[in-house]
Amino acid sequence: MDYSSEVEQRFLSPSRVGEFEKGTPGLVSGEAADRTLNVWIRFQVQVLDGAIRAARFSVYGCPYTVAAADWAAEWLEGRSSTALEELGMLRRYKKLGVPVEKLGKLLLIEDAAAACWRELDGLERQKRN
Amino acid sequence: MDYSSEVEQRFLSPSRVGEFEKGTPGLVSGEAADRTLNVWIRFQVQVLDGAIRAARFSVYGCPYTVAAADWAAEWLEGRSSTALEELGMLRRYKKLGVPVEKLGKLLLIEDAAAACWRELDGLERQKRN
Amino acid sequence: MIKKEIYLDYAATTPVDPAVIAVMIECLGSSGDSANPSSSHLPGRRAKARVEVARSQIAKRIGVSSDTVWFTSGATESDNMALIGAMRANAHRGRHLITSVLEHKAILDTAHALEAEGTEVTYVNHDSDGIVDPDQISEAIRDDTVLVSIMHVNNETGVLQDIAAIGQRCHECGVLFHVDAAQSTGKVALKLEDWAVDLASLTAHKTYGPMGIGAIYISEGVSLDPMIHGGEQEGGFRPGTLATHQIVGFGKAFELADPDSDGPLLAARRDRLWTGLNAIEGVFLNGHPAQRSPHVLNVTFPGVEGSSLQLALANVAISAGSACNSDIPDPSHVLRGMGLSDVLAESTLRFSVGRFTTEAEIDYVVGRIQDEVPRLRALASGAPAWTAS
Amino acid sequence: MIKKEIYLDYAATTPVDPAVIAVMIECLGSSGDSANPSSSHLPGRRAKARVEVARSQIAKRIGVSSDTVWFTSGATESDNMALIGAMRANAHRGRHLITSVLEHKAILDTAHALEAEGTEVTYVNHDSDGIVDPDQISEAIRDDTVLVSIMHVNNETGVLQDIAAIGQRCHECGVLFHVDAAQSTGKVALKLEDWAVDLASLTAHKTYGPMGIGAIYISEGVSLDPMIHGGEQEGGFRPGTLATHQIVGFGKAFELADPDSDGPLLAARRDRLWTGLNAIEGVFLNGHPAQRSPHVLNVTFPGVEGSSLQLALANVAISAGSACNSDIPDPSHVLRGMGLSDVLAESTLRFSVGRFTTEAEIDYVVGRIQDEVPRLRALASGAPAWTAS
Ligand SMILES: Cc1ncc(COP(=O)(O)O)c(C=O)c1O
Ligand SMILES: Cc1ncc(COP(=O)(O)O)c(C=O)c1O
Repeated sequence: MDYSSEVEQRFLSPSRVGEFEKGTPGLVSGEAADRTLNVWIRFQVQVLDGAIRAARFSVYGCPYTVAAADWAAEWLEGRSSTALEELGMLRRYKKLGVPVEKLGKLLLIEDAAAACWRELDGLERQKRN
Repeated sequence: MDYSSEVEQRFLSPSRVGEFEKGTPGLVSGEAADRTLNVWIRFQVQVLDGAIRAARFSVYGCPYTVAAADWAAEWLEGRSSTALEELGMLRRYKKLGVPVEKLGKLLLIEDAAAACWRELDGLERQKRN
Repeated sequence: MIKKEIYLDYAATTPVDPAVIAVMIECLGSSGDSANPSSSHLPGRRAKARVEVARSQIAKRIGVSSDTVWFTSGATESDNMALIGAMRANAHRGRHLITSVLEHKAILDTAHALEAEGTEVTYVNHDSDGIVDPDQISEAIRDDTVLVSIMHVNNETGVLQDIAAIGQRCHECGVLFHVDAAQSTGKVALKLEDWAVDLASLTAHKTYGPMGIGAIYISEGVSLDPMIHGGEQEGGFRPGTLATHQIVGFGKAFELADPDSDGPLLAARRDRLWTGLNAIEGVFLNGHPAQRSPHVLNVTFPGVEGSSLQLALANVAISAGSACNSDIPDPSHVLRGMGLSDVLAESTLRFSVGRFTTEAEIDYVVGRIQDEVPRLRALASGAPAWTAS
Repeated sequence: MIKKEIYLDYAATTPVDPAVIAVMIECLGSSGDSANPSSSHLPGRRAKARVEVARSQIAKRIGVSSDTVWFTSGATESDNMALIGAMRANAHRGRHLITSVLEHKAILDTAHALEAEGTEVTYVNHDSDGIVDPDQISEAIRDDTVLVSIMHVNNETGVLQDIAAIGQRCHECGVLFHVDAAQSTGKVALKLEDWAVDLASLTAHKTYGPMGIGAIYISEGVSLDPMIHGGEQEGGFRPGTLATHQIVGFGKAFELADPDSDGPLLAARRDRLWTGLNAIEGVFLNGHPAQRSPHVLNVTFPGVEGSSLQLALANVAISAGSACNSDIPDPSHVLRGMGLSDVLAESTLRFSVGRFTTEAEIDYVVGRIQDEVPRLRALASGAPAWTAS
């Protein structure tokens, strides 16, 4: 495979891998997996005052998935939490040099983010109730 | 074709090509040809006192035929004229490095010599009568 | 980022040995033996003489006589010729072919093509070590069996089949026996005549010879229909202008390819590599631990996605699955046949060492993998169990 | 005895150009681009990139797009692929094939093999100049005709067929058109796409590239069954490990092979040779005097046996008949087809000049033949008339 240099760099030194320390305020997480595609992804984001302060991820997958997850995590930081609901990164991944046939895998990233959103939404409902 | 050096030498500088001068005493000649084999050969020999004093040949054919004719002409010289009747060179040609599949062509050399013998024989009968 | 490049993919292809390059160059330029070996003129005959020297170098290396070795464009073509040519020429004897599920694609795809034409094919299995039991071949042989085709050294795992035993079984039943020996030469000894092999496929480029030249061994008296027509070259089995420089390089490569000298060196490098990799938690070796060629090491790294491990080791040329399949995302049919899950098959790399592999290279690669595997596993920390089983 | 060697058999094969040797060497050793172009690792991708450069060099030279050129082992294989592959893949359209009696054996023998399988073949004739009339092709085309195969430059006479005109006829009738262009590249311009050619066979070794590598041009949308199976290389048309050094050399050779620059030089040498030979009593040229490639000169020396003339000129590499047939004693089917008797066909030599042919070489050869022909004729003085007619 001929990876773009951005994919290669993000894969070799992803900046937002891992989890936050336990007890960090405002944490939500979500994961998604597809055995047939051989992908698992988990996001953990810190949401304070409706804004995503920081994002972390863990991933089992190909270099594209790793790089795209890293990019998505970076992109999320500083945005409104609604960004989780519909990450809508697919078009951007192409800029990363991800070939079309790999985009299916990257939908899992959207799913994991959406799972974060659902958890956040649940928490907020709880708070409201 | 990979010719033996003897075939090559005899072909490149045959020593007994051509005809004797007209009027040379004791001349007989004979020829043979095979269009399917693409060979024509003519011998002229000088027979004096029942012995072959000298032999000359002309030939249209492959290098083996040329070389073998040259060898046969040389071999004939000094022998009894009966050598013409049955040259019997085929086994010797093999020593010359002639491949088996070419031997058929060389039978024409025997035929040409035999034709000389027949002419000689005819002349001698004439004399006797 | 990439400091140096290390080549551990000798089973895909080998660089050409300098001594081989030298003889090839002698056959290329205006002042070299570059004529057509079929030409009857002097330079043609010189080229032909070199071709015949090469033929005997190759014959000697595989234990057969020179007049049974015919040049082709590589093992793929030879495999096709053997299967298609033998099945066609012996159609009166039957239309049944036996091969194994772990063969190279050149055999499997050809078998499929023959099936489409009406040949019946039995694909024998192997055990979890990748070994085909000779008794299974005996059992599969029927009255209408024409040919058995079993590879010698498997290109993905390095596992070695017992060709002598299978040859004996075929011989006893009067069935033709073809061996794909593309991976064997120079690594393990070949005695094709002693082993009752009727047909064998060879290639130069896995044994420090040039790519694009191979040979087929056709034992005396075996009927084979040619696949390519036109001209009388190679006994009519394989027409086309003989590629002098390629053949001469092939011959030289096989002359040099002595398993008695190369084998122990390869085994030493491979064992050093395995010792290093085996120190990593959870790693395991695929294929029989002892019945194997010294040049291939097929290793699974559970919990690490294969293409990620490959990119993490971008300056190390290794193969996920077989080289020929690298463009294809499907997990290896050989590994799955040996019982690996799709995930584990994808977590597997093939390392193959060669004549030019140094201890320092091995140590560097071991160090890199010892670093990268934990890093990639950490990246996936918390992943479900299926990613590692 | 032999003072120097002169090579005038460029139509049999050419020496490899030094610039081509240089790029080939870059792909052979440990430090070169010697990886398997199908491998996904870095050296594999570098090899692949070089293969693709070569593909486009070749495509450009023949006037087609890169994705229609597939590598094979040479024109013999390409010819087989074209005929067998197209007839098989288009069996639903019919089983009729048209070719000519003056094709290369790679075509004729393949056509015969197809006949044995039930294909009906029409062999069109040519006139005494060796030209196939395009109208004859039109007349031979039937409803069930699948393919027409006509060579571009004849390998024995150098005669050039009107490919554009034949292509148009085939195109109008919706029939596939294959061209054997083995002898054309670098000598005459090729515009395969413009000429409505569907399939073409190429080889590197007649154009200063290496032996053992060729290509098939398969126009977009043409159905062709592969002949060799196994692996996905070359779009599935031709599996087997790609021979990087061979392909790269092929590409470079075709990049250099510019008929606009080479053609006039070849024609000048050939004309000088013909002027010299034509001074010899009775000598005549075979094939059309103008519609011909600049590199071949086919000359009959009546009254001189061909193999004797060849040996007399042992230090000059020339061919009696076509190179590929030199081992075969039968007189050329092409010359007989042009009306020559067996004897005259045997009194015929093919001279072919190349990029490295010098004027001094031509002059030397002319001098030698001017000496040898009279000597050999004298040797046969008194021979019957059939030896010279
Ligand atoms: C076992 C085996 N058979 C056949 C082949 C095909 O050989 P080649 O590349 O010479 O066509 C290979 C390698 O590609 C191989 O490993
Ligand atoms: C017209 C023609 N076609 C086909 C071929 C065969 O080419 P190759 O030697 O590349 O198989 C040749 C030369 O041998 C040729 O001259």
